[in-house]
Amino acid sequence: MTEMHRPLLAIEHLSIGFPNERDGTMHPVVRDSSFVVNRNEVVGLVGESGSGKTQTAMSVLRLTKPPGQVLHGRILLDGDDILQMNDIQLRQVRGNRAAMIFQSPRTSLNPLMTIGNQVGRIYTRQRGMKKKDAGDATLEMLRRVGIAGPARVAASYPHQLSGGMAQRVMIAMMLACDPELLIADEPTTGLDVTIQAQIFELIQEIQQETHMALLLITHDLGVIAEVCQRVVVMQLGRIVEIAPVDTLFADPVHPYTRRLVGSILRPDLEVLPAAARGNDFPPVVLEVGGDRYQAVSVDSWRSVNVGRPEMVEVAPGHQVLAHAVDAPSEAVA
Amino acid sequence: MAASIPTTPHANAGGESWSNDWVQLELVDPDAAETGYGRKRNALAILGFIALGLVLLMAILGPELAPYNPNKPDPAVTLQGPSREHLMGTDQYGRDVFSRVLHAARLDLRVAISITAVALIVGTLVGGLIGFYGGVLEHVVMRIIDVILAFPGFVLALGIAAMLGNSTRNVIIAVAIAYIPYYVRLVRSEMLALREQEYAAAAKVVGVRKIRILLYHLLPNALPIALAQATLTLGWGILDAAGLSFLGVGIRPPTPEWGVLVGEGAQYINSGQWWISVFPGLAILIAVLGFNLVGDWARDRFGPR
Amino acid sequence: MEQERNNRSAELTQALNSRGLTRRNLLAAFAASTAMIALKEGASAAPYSAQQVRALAQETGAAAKLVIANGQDLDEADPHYFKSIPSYYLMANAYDNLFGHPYVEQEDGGLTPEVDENDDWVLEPWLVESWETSEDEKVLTFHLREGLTFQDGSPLTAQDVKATFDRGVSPTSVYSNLVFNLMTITSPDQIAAPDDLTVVLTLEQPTAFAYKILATNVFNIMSAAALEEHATEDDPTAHQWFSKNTFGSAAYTLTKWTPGVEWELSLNENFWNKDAVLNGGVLNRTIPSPQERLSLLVNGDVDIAFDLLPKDLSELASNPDIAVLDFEIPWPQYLGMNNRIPPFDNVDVRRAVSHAIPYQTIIDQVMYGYAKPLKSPCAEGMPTSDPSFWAYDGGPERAREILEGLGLSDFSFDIAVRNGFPTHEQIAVWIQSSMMEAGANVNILKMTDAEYLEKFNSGALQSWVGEWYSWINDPIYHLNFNFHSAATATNGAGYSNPQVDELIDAAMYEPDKETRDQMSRDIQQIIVDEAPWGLLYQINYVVATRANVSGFQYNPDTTSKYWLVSKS
Amino acid sequence: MSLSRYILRRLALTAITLLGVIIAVFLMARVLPGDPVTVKAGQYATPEIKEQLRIQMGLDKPLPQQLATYIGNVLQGDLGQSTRSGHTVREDIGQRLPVTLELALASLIVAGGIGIPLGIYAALHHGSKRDAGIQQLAIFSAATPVFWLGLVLIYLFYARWNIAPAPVGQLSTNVEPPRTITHLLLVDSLLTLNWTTFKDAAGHLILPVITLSVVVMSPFIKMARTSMLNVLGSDYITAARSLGLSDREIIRQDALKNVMVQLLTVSGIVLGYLLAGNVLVETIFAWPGLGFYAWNALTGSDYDAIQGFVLVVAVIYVFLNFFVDLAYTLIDPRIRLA
Amino acid sequence: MSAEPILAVDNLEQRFKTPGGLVYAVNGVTFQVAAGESVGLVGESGSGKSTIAKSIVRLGEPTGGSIVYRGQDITHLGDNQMRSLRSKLQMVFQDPTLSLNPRLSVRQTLSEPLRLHKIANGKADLDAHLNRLMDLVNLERNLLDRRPGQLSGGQRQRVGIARAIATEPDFIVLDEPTSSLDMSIRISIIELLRNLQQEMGLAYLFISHDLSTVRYLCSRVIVLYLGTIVEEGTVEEIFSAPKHPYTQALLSAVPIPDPALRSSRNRIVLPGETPHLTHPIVGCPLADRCPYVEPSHREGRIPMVSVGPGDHRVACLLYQDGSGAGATAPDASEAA
Repeated sequence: MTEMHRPLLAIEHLSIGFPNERDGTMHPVVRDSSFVVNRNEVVGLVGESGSGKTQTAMSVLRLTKPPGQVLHGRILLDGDDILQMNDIQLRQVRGNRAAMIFQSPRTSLNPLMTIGNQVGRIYTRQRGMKKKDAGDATLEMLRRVGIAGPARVAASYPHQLSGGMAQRVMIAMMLACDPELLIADEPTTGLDVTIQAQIFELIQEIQQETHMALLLITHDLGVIAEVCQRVVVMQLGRIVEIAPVDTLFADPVHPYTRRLVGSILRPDLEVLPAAARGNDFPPVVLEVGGDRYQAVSVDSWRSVNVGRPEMVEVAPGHQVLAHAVDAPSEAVA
Repeated sequence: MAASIPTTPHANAGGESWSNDWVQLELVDPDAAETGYGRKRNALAILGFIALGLVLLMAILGPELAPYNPNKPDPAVTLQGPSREHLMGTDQYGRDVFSRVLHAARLDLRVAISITAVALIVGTLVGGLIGFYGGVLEHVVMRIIDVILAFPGFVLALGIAAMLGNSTRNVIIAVAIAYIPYYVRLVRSEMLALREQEYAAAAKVVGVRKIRILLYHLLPNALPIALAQATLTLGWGILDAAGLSFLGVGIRPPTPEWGVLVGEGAQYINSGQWWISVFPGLAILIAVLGFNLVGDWARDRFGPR
Repeated sequence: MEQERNNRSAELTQALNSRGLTRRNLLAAFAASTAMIALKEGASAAPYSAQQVRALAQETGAAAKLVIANGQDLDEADPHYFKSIPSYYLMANAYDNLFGHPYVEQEDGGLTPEVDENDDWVLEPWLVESWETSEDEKVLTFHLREGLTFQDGSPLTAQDVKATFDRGVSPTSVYSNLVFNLMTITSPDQIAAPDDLTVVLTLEQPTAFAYKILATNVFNIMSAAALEEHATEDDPTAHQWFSKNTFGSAAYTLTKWTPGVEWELSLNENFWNKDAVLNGGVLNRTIPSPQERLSLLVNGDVDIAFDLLPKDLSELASNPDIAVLDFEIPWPQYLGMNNRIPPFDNVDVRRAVSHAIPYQTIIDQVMYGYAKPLKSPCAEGMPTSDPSFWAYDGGPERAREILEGLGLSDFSFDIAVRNGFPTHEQIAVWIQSSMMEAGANVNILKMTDAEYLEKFNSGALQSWVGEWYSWINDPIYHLNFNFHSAATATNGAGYSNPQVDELIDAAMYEPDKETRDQMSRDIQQIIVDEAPWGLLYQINYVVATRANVSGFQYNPDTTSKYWLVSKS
Repeated sequence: MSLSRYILRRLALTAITLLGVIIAVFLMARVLPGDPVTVKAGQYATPEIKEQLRIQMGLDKPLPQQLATYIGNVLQGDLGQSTRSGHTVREDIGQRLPVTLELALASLIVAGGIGIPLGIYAALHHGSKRDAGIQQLAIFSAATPVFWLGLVLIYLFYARWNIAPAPVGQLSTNVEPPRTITHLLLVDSLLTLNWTTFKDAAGHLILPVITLSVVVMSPFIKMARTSMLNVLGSDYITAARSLGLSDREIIRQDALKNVMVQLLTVSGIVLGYLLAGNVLVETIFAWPGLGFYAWNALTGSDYDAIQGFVLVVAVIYVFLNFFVDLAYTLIDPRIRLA
Repeated sequence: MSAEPILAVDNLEQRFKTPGGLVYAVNGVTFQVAAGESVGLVGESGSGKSTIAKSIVRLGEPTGGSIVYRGQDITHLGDNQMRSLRSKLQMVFQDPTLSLNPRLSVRQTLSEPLRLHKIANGKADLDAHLNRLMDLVNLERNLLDRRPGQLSGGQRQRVGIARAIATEPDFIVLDEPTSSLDMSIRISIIELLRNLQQEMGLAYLFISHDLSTVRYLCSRVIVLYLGTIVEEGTVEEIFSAPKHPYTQALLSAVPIPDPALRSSRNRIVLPGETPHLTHPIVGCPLADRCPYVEPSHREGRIPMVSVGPGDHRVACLLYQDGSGAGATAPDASEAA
């Protein structure tokens, strides 16, 4: 089973750019990012707003919206480079081998089409079912994602559904695709806490049932901790750290990750995390010189011209982004 | 909003200003590539600036550049085609079409700007007031606006111009009235949104009076959208004013105005004296083109996102 | 020449407002015209003077339909109410009058009314066969032709004439009743039909214009039976019906009228003089743009086009397919200067403007030669017209001198022109240009009909481009309307000179032709000197036809009997 | 809100607007310079005649009473009488409306038929040279003065090359109009298989239709492009893409319907403009429709005709808006049940 | 709680007319806040917490009940009468991007309340005040002339807080002040709020859907569901021994980032969705989603009962016997 050694998804040196509106220069929003997702693995991609995590996810299905474009890199799905595929090959990947759940379920559904038609067309298209069979399958699938009155929901339009319901429909659509890889982009943002719990429960349940690989994009480390096996941390378009979930929480290396982990508020703890006290954080980079790591503020670091940062393996399966220098300068954070 | 900070759409999506520093840092990155995107927009904007510049030049220097007195008939040279002496030919009175087109620029520009200013100011104030205060006043004004909008713009302007009699001032009033409802509606609906803005509530909580909230906090924020509309009105205003003048209810002939000039030449088109109408019409085209393109550019650049 | 048409419609109304006319005036005018009537009295043989034309057309067997392009539409079809020029044409072709005119052919092929040695247009009997005038010239007796019929074949008798005139004189017929009053008929009692063929009009005063007026369209003969048939309780005079339909005795009936588009004259099968008809009917298209009328004519889509622009006419002259018929008539065009308001209350200012007007430029550049200089308010072709008083050749230089002499070196005035009168506008522009040289600034005010008319009526126009055409070619009649201070509705310039008033009043009664003519010349001299009008030019009546069209005549009331027109 | 309640509410608002329109039109005629009596009476009318006419026309009565009479008349379909044509304004307008409608519909079809595909094509090739070209076309078309374009076309195609028929009306003089069925010449001549008339009518339509459609093409291009771009940029299109649907399927199933909703509004506005606002083009081409009628009425101070025209146009406009809203509501479920 | 309440909300009701009919947003809410106290008001969207906040600062007018501030009934106070009170009764809004006028510089924004309430006189005095405010919220003074667009999210919210404290109020409504901020910034804002409270003796009504933040800032918590209070008590009581099934579910739904603790949690997932408040609440508002529901729970009005030694009270029939732990009552204390 050599295939088992090949990751299901391998992203290599990916850079995605958007043009500056003024002069048309390409502005990278994702740069030189590499990570993998293995079969039956749940990987979390975490970062704050503007970190490029959504763009990374979109690029996997080549959904980068023009005028944005992938500038560089490879995206290998089971060894096939998605970026090199023609339209027909691409359509066989999308909604078949890989599928995606989006951030805002209600706007991700066509407002002028009934739910039944939107789910049903996956069956007619991807599975070649007849219309009637597709209708039956649709109802079945809606029931499976926990929708109480599937027939009523199938006949309604998206604006008639609540956010949680719409997300269930989106999940039903993904399930109908029966993908090997599911990308879920902030699937519970904007939902109430109790509803979020429902949706995560559903996603986890389905993942365990189907053994599909899951790439979960979120800004919430709590969610990551609950759902994922491995975590990829992004900051401002860069992957700064990759680690197994336990390692990440126990032993974060990159200053940014440390700050993230350190700023977690826990309902079970009364004291504020010490790491987070004080003012807003200044941006920080990591320097590596020999085997010493050093967090340096951008302001002081900027004056020293350093080469491009690279991912450094600090432990098996634990990588961190660092700028190589001769000797770490004085610490800041 | 926030037109003041240079941002890329993504780098600043979180609103963290220091993220810009990071991006600037990384801009030395060779990955940053140049593409043609944005060039075409700029090319159109440049075309617009050239057109508008031409018109402005005509408006400012026109009278100096004009080789002849635009209103001085000369029976010796009536209806002559374009030549070295008369670049755009002469009309039925032997007046130099080129000189008349040049002289008209200032008036047309003035008319366009006046129309826009009147519509913008009146419409913004009325729309702002009724949008902010609501109530019976809003209902009454909106019904009146409905009635005004029930008439197609040009027909309305035509009617008003006919009512008021033809003078430059009346053309401006007539066309402006036709445009005011659009501003009222636009600013009103913007105001409906703005008055629900949290910063309006915040100002109220701080103890700011209503009228100050309207004038100091909200109206300035409604202005960009009204100004964006204004860039369109500049072009349409010229077209409408010229159309009215063409029909004879606008600016009085023989005042050199582009619409008047096209109208004066209209009766000679069939017998082949095309130049009397064609050149002033081209001037209108260029002016409107300039306004529209520069307007598009300005909306992209400064307008509300 | 578009403007002509509108103004000719004014001619009708002008006649109605004869407040300057007194009974005494009319008596005098009548005396003057009797000589002319006498010439043709009793002569009733052939209704047509253009026999050769008819013969030609009959030889070729032409019965084709004529297509005519008009600038305006009909306003209505009732002879007692119509106002627009196209309606004149409709009346002239659907209804008959007691009298008509004989024609002579001019060089370009047009037929022009015959004039006598006094420049008076000759009358000929039409529905009447013979007539008598009583000794005191108050009782006019007419003997109708036999065998006259209306379009339904019913006979046209003296009772119809009486019924028509009764209707015309009734106060509800606003316009026609005034025209009747002109000839001192104010009550139906003065109209009698003792038998089927005899009509007797009893005038209160001997009236100079009586016979001339009877040849105009307000005196079309309608059918008594039809008037009765279409009368309703609300509308006892059947105006409703007659405003949209014709029921006459002439060559055509109005069979179709699509407002703004076209109206059609179809042959009246019961025309009492059917042999004379030289075509198969007339389709009148309403084409407001002169350019488009021109195109249609050049392309052969229409046979006759009215009111073409002088420039286009001048270009057509060289087109072998087109005949341009040029009728020289006494039709003055003027720059009206309002004598009541500054600066034109000053006679010297009026004189200065008269000097400054670029007469020849206007005739050349605006009229393209289809006009000639006008040197007296009585145009050439009007009896006693005298150009010798003219003294305004000074040009802008002289005007500047006068104005500077008045201390008015820098002043301005408005010239009003009506919408849709391009030549008026052009005239105004040329005057503007000339006045500029004289040191004065002219604003040209283009106005809608309503604004123009209201301001004209209220005497609020400072100056305007105007024209006046008198149906009745008589200088006293003409001068009375335009320059008598009592003729307030028509004397738009508000000109007032007691001496002129006195002379006009006197001339109205003057039985002696010599004396009367001298009075006319005296008035002309004063008016030219005091310059209430800037005498722009006298216009020609120009009609363009396809070259294969013949028989177009010019009638003194600016109509044409279309049945005499044929196409080969 | 239920659909029927929504419609009733809209209808009530429409009725209020229409009442306002009638009052506005009534007042407009009072403010127009000049006096209707003077126009009717003519240049040399005496005060007596005018007074008589004034009473006849009911203008001696107090303004509110005149307004009441006017509203009463309008509601009965009586728009007064044209002083120029002598016909009732209702007849006149009834005759001209189909003439304008023919030109308007033809222009709408041409402009929409070219503009919408162009706009969609541009959106699908967003950022390309072709997109830029189409955008330029739209910008130029919006900047073209319609009266000027008409003249240029007449000069080129008629005066210079003599390809087009004389720019006068709908038919050549020598061509018989077809039997009236739909009042649209082109359709009627087709229905009656009258080829000569059809060709002639089509020939007369070409230049005015080109003129109008060039000018109204811009909103179609812009709106089709913008709404297509919006739709294409929307989340549900991305979602549909992620499901492996082909662009063609997405455009057909997801995008077009959404774009059409937007274009419906544009079509309504454009049709309103074409029906009412083409005074300029109808004047230039002597097209015997509403706009030309209005123009003649205005210059000739034909008061009832002006009032009638303005009123009819406003009513058409208001109802067009109403029907567009209604159609919008029917197509878009979001509005229906919001 | 023995102190004189600075704010007393009594039986507050709010109904809205919408095209879809009446919405019963707040249904008889009663609570008090003592001077210097910090009370958390917790609930999901639609629980009516923002409506209550708005009523307190007179941005909305309740349809029933009363709000008494320092003994003065302000429920229906007019704009002018309210204006003088506003210097003492302030609010920090949820999203500083929205609650700061984008066209005004920080200086302009902060000067406005200072001038309005005549706190600062003259330019020098104003500058002094502004500088002090900036120091108080840990903002560099050179940011005074920036506009909101040129500030980071955290900085913006600091400006929002500075505006609220400019007039030295004694009561501030905090309407989810951290929910729009990135995680790494939240803590510093909470820290700031906590420090300010201590320094200035402020009373807070802290509105949040996020239980974690409540815990750090508040001494007492009120849990809202569908416009009614379902449970209230001290932070300790609520977090360690939640009684109401809704509170329990809410707490258990918060993801725990510590993998070590994850397994020990007893997760309660409430089925179904938050219903729309288009009908008056009858019986227990949670009845449709509650795993312990009985037919009798769907009738009448559920009274608040005391379930602890202090002020821990819950509106749940499972604790009706007053013992503090009914036979069927779930005990989720092990979740802590």
